Amino acid sequence: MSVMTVEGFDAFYGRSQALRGFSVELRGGEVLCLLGRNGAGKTTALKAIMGTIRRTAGRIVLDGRDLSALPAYEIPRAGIAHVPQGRRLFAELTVAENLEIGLSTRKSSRRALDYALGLFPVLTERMNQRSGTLSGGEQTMLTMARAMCIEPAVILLDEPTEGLMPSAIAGIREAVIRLRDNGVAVLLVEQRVDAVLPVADRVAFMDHGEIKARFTIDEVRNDLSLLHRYVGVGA
Amino acid sequence: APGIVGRAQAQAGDAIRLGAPFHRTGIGASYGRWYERTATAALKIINEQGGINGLPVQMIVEDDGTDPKRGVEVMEKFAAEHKVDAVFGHLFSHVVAATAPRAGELKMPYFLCSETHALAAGKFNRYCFQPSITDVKSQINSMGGWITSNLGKKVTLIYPDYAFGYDHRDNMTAAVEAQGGKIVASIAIPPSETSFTRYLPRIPFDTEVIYHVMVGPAVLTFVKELGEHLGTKRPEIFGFIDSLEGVQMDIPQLSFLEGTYFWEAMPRYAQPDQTEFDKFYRDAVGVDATGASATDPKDISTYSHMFSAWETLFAIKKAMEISGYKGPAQKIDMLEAMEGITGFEASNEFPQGDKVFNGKTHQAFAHQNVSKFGGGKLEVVHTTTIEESFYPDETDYTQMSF
Amino acid sequence: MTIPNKKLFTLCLVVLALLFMAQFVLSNYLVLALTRILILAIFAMGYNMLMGYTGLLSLGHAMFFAAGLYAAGLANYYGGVSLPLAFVFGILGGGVLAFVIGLLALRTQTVSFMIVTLMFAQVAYLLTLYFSNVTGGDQGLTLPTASRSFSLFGLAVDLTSPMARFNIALTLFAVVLIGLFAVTQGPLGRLFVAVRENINRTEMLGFDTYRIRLLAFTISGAISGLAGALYGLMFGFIGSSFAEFRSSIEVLLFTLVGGPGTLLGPLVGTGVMTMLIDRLSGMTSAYLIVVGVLLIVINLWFPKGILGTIRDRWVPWLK
Amino acid sequence: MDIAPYLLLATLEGLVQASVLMLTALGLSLVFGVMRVVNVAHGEFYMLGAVGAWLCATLIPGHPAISFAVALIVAPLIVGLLAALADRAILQRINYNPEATIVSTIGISYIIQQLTLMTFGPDARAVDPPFYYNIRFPWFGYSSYKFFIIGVAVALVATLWLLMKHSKMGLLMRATQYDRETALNFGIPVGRVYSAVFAFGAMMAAVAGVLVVPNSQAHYLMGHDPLLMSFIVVIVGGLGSIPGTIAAAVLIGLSDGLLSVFFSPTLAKIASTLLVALVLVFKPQGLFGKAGRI
Amino acid sequence: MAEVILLKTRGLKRHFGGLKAVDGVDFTLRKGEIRAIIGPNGAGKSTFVSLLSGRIPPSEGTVEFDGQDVTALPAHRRVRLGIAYTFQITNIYPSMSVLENVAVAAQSRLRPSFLRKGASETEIEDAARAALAAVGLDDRLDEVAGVLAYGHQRLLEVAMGLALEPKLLILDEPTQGLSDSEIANFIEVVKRVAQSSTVLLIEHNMHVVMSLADRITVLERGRLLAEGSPAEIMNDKAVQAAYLGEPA
Ligand SMILES: Nc1ncnc2c1ncn2[C@@H]1O[C@H](COP(=O)(O)OP(=O)(O)OP(=O)(O)O)[C@@H](O)[C@H]1O
Ligand SMILES: Nc1ncnc2c1ncn2[C@@H]1O[C@H](COP(=O)(O)OP(=O)(O)OP(=O)(O)O)[C@@H](O)[C@H]1O
Ligand SMILES: [Mg+2]
Ligand SMILES: [Mg+2]
Repeated sequence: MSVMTVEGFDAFYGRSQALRGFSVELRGGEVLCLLGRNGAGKTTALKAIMGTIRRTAGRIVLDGRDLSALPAYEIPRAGIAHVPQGRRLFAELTVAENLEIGLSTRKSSRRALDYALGLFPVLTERMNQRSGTLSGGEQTMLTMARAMCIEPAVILLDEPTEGLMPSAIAGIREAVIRLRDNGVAVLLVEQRVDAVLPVADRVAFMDHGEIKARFTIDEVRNDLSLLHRYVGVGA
Repeated sequence: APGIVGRAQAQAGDAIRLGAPFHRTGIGASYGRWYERTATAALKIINEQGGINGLPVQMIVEDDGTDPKRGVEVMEKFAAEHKVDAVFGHLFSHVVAATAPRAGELKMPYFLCSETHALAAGKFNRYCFQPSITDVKSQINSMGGWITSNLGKKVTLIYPDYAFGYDHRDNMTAAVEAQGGKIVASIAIPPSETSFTRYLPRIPFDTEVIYHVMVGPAVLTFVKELGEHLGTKRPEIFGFIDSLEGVQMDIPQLSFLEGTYFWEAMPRYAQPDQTEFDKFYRDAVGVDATGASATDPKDISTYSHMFSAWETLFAIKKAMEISGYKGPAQKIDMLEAMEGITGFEASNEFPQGDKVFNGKTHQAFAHQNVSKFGGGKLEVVHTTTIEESFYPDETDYTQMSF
Repeated sequence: MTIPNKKLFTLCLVVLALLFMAQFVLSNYLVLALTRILILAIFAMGYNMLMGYTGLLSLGHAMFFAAGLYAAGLANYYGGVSLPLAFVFGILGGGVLAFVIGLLALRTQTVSFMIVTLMFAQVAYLLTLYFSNVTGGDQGLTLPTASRSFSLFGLAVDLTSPMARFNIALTLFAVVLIGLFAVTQGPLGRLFVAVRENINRTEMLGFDTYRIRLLAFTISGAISGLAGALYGLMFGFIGSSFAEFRSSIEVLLFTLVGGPGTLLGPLVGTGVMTMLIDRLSGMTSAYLIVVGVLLIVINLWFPKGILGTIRDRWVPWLK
Repeated sequence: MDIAPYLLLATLEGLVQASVLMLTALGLSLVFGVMRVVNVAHGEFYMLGAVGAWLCATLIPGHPAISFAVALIVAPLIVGLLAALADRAILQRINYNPEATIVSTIGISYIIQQLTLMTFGPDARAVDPPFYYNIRFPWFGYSSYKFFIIGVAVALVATLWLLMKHSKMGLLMRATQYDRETALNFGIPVGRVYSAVFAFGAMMAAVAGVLVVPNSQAHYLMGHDPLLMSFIVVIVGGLGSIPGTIAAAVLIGLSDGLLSVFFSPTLAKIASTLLVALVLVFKPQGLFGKAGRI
Repeated sequence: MAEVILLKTRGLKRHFGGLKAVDGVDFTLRKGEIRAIIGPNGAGKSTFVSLLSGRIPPSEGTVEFDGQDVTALPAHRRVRLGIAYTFQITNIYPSMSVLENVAVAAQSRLRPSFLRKGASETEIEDAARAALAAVGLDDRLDEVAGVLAYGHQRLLEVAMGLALEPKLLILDEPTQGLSDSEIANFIEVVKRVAQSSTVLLIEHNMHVVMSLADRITVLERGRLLAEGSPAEIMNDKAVQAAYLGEPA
């Protein structure tokens, strides 16, 4: 039974179409990975789900509840969290305040916070630092942690491993697995195939605002030339 | 109202068109509104009496925003677009100062309803006239003697810190000293000031008379704070009505003014010896015996100044009639006729009273009034002679070319 | 030398030609109004160079206009300096003042810059009042008609003649327009825009942004001074109301309405706003309401100013 | 008169002025801080507060304290409503583009001014203070109402400070100020927060307007100066810093009053303006900039 | 190539409040090499290179470049001397076109003074085009930079660095946000650049580091942890513990 169903999203920047009939379906406890070249429209797709860019067509349903007509700020309240690309923190606020905003979205309990901090213990040492002055990696962890404070049913991750050191990437991977095991549906945008393969259950390839193909992870593992065909990397 | 057109149909010869740049907006707006009302009433009478030289008179009103720059533009608009025969109605002296030179260049007869001394001082040109209201220099001159001999010889001056204020400072200082008095303090208050209390301690304790002349929307605050500051033991106070022009006087904040004196060009409250001219004028404009609008007792007119709009129209009429004016071709004749006028009789046309007109300086001289505030109204206690306001000519415009 | 952005250059020439033709077509009054618009548009162009291209929003540009006005006016009034020379004084007055103020004010950025310029301008305004025995304060000084004509290279010019005035204004407008074209469409203009868009980046590309901004500020001040001098000498009145905050806001408004960062925007903005007020004030006494509503409406349709929005939507070379 | 009472008076007056400035400036600062737009119509909201107080005084019979109390509540509410409306109808549509907002708010201020001129008229109107008691110092008299102004301003500012510092609302407002889109992603209804902030800023100005009017008068052009002054106060204080804003308001309120002890008033104004400008030049973040964000 | 020292730091420190972001680093860079700096997140890598470029003033220590002490020089002067810096967090001119973005950089190199007659517009644009072609953005010259996808903005950032034709090119995580195919292309670009300039590269992507770096420097908590050839570093136990997380 799917948690989130997205159907037929269209979106435009000015006159150029950035999304064409974008559709995905996510089950709880599953990681769907969205792959595609730079400019394929992955970020745009996530924003369209969050409602922060206007879509001209399409439907979104979460847990049987139709969210299509809701204003953007209702989407996270319904339980979809977003970790944006490029670490968009509230730069002038402290780490603690950033997390508090996450908690306030759905009035989550402190447990959510403890859980998030458990995954990224560095943050506990930085609670009162202005988040804009964190190192790049620390910022990524904070955005992840902040999103988890929502206690979401679905989490959208836009290139979360970007700029992380190898051991931290492992940490994120672990975090994703923990989320999945807790029944959260994860939509993961990634560029780096090696980062994806170990966690993904399914893979969708995107190009020119459209999903061109979908595979299960086993299909990809069995035929690595698929990767070459869709994102241009040698296996 | 009939006779007022928004936009002129520029056909010379079918009517006499007068441009009226009034201060409809900006800091002069409370004057401008009443100038317009007064001029409209006068115009109605003129047209009912058959216009000027058989031609109907039209008035084209433009707003100058009490802004010198816009004042000039409006003057150009009157000349080039509306093609008026003359322009009248400016009050604020900085607007006049900016506009006058353009009037000269455009060869446009320009009748000021201001009190500026710049005209009589020779700073403008032959096209500018001030046929009704007396300039500030003679107003002060004629007051100085009365103040020193009736109120006291040690005078503190309070005035705005710009040109209008300096006119008062300089002329009053001269007038007081000529009478053997002394200026004990001279307090200039910056424009744009909205609170005055902190300037008031500069008033020396030995002051016998405070002379104040403030303008602008904050004057009421000024007067009120003066009262709070001085309390009951206070020197005599003499002010120019400009400080309270257009302001309701019988309000609690002003009760301390009881027993103080004001200069008025034309008494706001109908006096026991009210002339029939004043009565006629009040009725025509729609002002009651207290100087308020006949329809709204809280709406106070700028009574001491606005008669100039009325009288100026009749002065223009007189000059046009003398010269048989029919159109712009006779502009020079009309101006020369104006210069030839020596004065006006008190009449419905000149309700403020009789005047002497000086054709050389283009300036009119009139009686001035000292009024005492009591029981929520002003009562005239002294009226000067016209001669008291004279001073030697400072220029002779008739020597200039047109 | 090759001319960059030829389309825009052609458009500028066409506009100048049209303006020249205007004096034969328009009524006397409109020619007068256009004269005034041209001078104020020069002021707005100077302002736009700073605000539109370099991204420095000054709230005190009235002081440079006034500096030109007073430098030229006082030199003529007291010193009897001939008009062309007085005019040069005006340009220098604006430029030098801008240089000095720029040295200080440019230590600040964004809003602090707005406020610092605003306050320096307030000081300048108060100074014109404080020294009113020289400046005439708010009543100002009127230049005598006698000193309003001059001869240059044997050519007698009478500044009280409307045609002479219009053509002088147009000539100077053309000079400034072409000058600004050269500046803004070339490498220097690119640097100005770079400073506007991302000052840190520009610094890290090897440019001394303080000097670039100071240069822009000084040029802008000199052009504003030019406009002020021209205004004062042409219309024969110099008064402190030109130094008021209102004038600074006015030029900002002209620029914003026309389209900041577009070469012709200031002309459009000045023309639209001036004519709007001029026409409306004759029709209704509530014209300010209409102007207010129109400002809002213009804004809804043209959030980046008239030409700015046209540039962004349709005509990218219009910059 | 010797110098001591003079200084006392200049200080008292400076404090009254500072109190009013503090209120208008904090309103402006709030709007600027959260929405990053300069609200040129802020002075008009202040003026509407004053005009509202006058209207209440004319319409409501009885003791002036009654109408004053009513005005203190009703006028800001109406002004706030008006501001929220303007935000919805105009600012939201131009997406708070900073430059377009300047033009639009200039438009709004024209409209408000002209409408006020047409209905309320061009004259300055006085309103009775809610109580009247003249405190006599040995050298001069002083209106007790002015102390009341100081008191109310201090109370309001303290409340605001507590709200911004410690309430959830304050946190959310500050979040929207840094990143709209991310704020949306955390369920913050940015549109509503903006309208609320804009309205609240206007209400602060209106309260200030109501407070001053028994002291000075209501006039349709009265908004000009407070706009400039509060703008200056906000920046000199350090953007978004409440303590900074208070310090700047007091500095600016006091400086020209005290300087005018030694110079002619206009010269004192010149000197104090220059002084404050130089503070900014050499401390571009303002007095309490950076470190002391709300 | 002879072993010429291009850049040298002595006891370089930078503190933020109590935090020692860079804590006494002595570092030498030879002309012509490609040097990678790696280290855990928050180790102070970005701060360190910001000190080199002059973006942040050091608390203590000196920086010497090309035989000259540049510690006191402002950033823009250092750029003129040949230190180019790309930001870790994308920092471009968002509303200018892609070409214009790089033209500003090209102009910095071609036209050091406004007064002297410098290069013509055409030369500037050609230089900009060449730099854009090198990173593969030459099909997007007229697009507005701010609306490019994130990965393309990163490439633009690199192109601006290239257009300066610097002696030392500092790249702070240039491949962040690039897709695998673009990374392959990027590695080629850097190899080409390295023929004429020295490259200092901060990277977390070990694949990139291994393909490019001649030597690797490891920073941890603001201090030098190790330095050596790629092979040495990969086998360093301390590095594995602090950074890689597992044996490579
Ligand atoms: N604000 C915008 N205005 C106009 N076009 C945009 C805007 N944002 C993105 N685009 C364009 O839309 C397309 C899709 O962009 P998007 O950011 O969704 O790509 P992406 O797949 O996330 O790429 P990357 O992997 O580089 O982050 C790109 O061509 C981009 O240039
Ligand atoms: N302006 C600042 N104020 C306070 N602390 C800062 C500031 N800049 C950086 N820091 C801190 O200094 C440390 C080093 O930061 P830096 O950005 O140099 O790390 P980094 O090695 O580049 O990390 P990453 O690989 O994640 O980008 C971090 O802990 C960061 O929080
Ligand atoms: Mg993306
Ligand atoms: Mg870093």
